[in-house]
Amino acid sequence: MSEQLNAIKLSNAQIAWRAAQDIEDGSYVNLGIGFPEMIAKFQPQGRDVVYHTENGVLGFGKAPPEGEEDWDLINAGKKAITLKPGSAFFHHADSFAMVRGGHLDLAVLGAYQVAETGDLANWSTGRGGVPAVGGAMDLVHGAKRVAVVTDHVTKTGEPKLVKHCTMPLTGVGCVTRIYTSLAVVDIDQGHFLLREKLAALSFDDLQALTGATLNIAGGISDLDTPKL
Amino acid sequence: MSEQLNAIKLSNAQIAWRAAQDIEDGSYVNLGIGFPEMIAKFQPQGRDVVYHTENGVLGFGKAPPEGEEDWDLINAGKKAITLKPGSAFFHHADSFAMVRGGHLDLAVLGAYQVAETGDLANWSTGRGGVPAVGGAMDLVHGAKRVAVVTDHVTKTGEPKLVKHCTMPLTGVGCVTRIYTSLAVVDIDQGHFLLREKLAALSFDDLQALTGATLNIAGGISDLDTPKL
Amino acid sequence: MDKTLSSLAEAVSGIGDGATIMIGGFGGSGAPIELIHALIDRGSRNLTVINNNAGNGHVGIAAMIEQNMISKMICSFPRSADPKVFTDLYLSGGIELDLVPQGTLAERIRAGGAGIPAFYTPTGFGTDLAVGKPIAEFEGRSYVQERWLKADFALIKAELGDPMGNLTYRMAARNFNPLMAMAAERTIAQVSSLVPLGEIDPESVVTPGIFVDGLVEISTPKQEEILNRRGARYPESAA
Amino acid sequence: MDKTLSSLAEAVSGIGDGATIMIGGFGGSGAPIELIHALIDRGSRNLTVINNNAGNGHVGIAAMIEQNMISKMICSFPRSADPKVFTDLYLSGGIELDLVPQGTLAERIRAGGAGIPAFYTPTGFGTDLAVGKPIAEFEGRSYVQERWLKADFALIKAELGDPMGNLTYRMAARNFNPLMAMAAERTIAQVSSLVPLGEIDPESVVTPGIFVDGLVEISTPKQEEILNRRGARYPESAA
Repeated sequence: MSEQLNAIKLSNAQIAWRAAQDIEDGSYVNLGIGFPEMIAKFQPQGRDVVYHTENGVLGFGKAPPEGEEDWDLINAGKKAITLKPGSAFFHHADSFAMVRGGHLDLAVLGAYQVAETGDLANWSTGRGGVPAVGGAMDLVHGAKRVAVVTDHVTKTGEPKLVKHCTMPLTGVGCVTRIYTSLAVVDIDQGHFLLREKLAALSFDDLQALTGATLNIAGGISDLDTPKL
Repeated sequence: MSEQLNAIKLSNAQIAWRAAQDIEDGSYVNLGIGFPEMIAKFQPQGRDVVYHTENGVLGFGKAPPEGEEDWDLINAGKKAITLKPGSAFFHHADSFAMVRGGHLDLAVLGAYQVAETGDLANWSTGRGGVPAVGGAMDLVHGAKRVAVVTDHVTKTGEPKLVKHCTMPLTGVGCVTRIYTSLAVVDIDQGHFLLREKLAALSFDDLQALTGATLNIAGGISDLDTPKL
Repeated sequence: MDKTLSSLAEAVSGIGDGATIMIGGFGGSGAPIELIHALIDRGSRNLTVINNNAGNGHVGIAAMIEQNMISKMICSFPRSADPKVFTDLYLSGGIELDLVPQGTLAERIRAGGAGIPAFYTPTGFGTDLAVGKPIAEFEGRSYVQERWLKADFALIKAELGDPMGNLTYRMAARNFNPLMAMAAERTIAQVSSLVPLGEIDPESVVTPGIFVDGLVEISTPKQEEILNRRGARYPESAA
Repeated sequence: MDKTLSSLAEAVSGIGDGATIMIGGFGGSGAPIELIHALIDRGSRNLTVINNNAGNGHVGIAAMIEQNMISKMICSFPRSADPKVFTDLYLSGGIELDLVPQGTLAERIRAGGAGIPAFYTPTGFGTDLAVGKPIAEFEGRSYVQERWLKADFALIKAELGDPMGNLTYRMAARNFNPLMAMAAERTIAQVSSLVPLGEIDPESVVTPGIFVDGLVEISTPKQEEILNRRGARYPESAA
């Protein structure tokens, strides 16, 4: 099924686009380093979203043109950013007070594995090397919604949505919604609740690619995105 | 002996003068509300002292002339102050981080009672009414030196330097030096250590006015102050 | 994004009976007098109020107590020569008091805003104000465990504000205001000057807008100390 | 009061072998490069260094590691593509690592500065980084107890400084610098502009001088990211 899957599955840009549709006007949002950062590109017109970065900036905008970077103005991924009117600087303790204190409306992170309990594993494969955690363990606590963007399965076809995480945990019971390359899945009281799936994929095929039961409540919508 | 005592004992201004002599150049100092505030008047020439007040000002100066007060610029005693060059404003949590975090060189407070263990009672007589503590319990912890300025005895002649405080405690084992109307006494490993006394008063008479043993190490100096 | 509110009445409209409210200010500085008086006009009852003091004179929090709106005060220094209304109510059992050392009060509010449910402090160890609280020893010294403080609403006073809620303060009127802004479900600021977005230097923002839900411009705010020196009362008919 | 130091060498002269040092900065922003390089010139060994990262490229903290000055790093994100020196040393047991979540690292440093020996945080609960730490439940949720972090020295970078040590910062170069200033026995700041007393608006001071022990003006400071993009090394002969 792998080839067929690759033909229908969403690109990262499409997953990011889908996640962006759920970000409400007036939200304060932290986008994790890497793939989640792409979501900002697809922010729907007319919605005002304030982006937070761990290293002490609120209200930043796009990357500056190459050659115009100020390297004292970066985000947590160490990429150069620009300021929008109404931005603010603050130190690291105030920055994580915003995170831990429940002031963010949404944090979006990547994942190695997400369990049906909402447990997230995204910081360490547990296979040795230099461990590095950054702000991931802080970000999964405090934001009103903690969402994940991810491929539905690993490169070798293993489910990333699982019953129990086998990799080292980032946080326990913290994820509220998962945007995958095949579906949108909520975490609801310790269970996966399927909200949307690609029309080209049957429920049974999706279930086969998922490591725990996909529950249904109130119908499944088509996961429909533009070509990106 | 009470009349004789009143004739020789130091005025509050003289106690404040004596305490001021020990404040080193370059010190950061918090003076408690009321009597301790008087110490600032007697700061020796040529010494640079930065005063801290709990409500978020560092580096304030004298009271403004009457009629020129700005009531957004006050100290913890709610009295109008002025700014000196190099002052800074900050919020209450940062202000008490300075206190609790050990950043002040000296805090000077008043006292109902001080025990030989360094325990201080200065916030409540324990006799009912509306209790009010303000910043006293915070100030006794953290400053490198915590000094007390006080009459040596109560208005009715009872010792204020005691073996155990009978009034509600402000802090345990926190006082390091006591400037009284009759003597300068250190707290040294759970004992009073007499450093200076009025020349006109015998050691025995002073001991009789003190509620715990006055120890001596290395001689007693005369407590000598200008007329104030 | 525009968090500007059209009136004081709108600003306090959500504050119902039984709410817990943090109110900024220290003595006469930094108190959001106009917001407090709007709340008196609204007439909410059975409120828990968190402030360093329990009011002075006959305006602001003192006037709330006089109007019998407050059932509990959480503060460090409720004693006041004038008015006696808190004293009389307290001694007759008509108002509850939770007395907290000033630095602990500030840190508990910050903890509420920062998602820290509990912390240890040397303050109060061995005193009556630590009775019943967990004690722990770290590196040979004893500390008291204190819990976070949160509120349903914070009413604060700031100097400059922009439509996103970024705030600066005026001198020692800063005090508890930035902390309370962090610790309430809904933070309402009265600002002395509402400025366009981008006019506050991002380096000088003291309270980033993420902590502020609504703001109302009061361009010549009343100052509690000055009101009290004039013998003002609120409502004026209360005299 | 004049806390100005005459040279970088004087600024780091007291930092002996075995010291614990907080070094400001996040990635390439806010790192006190000149102070770090002065410390490399001094050649102290067996240091414990607290920073968010474990250095990048071949300058700053990365150069300290290359010079074998650091025996232990306390940080949140020590991984780096270049250089491999931390990775190699760590994997061979040549350097100790205490990995701390970034927000917990910031809060532990603030706690050290604020006299809070321990606090509870949701961060890390149920993960490998909470193993062995006390757990407590508050209002039905589990939290990890974390301890304060203090240091013998803090080396920080600021924008403006006055002779009393009042500091401002430049954009996101603020990061850990103001926190570390609070948490060390002795805090040394390099400032890009030393201004006369009274030139920093008291409203805009980020780090009040009480937290600063010495400062040295480096009027055109090197920026770590820019150095690394140029492939710089320290000392230059290390290439």
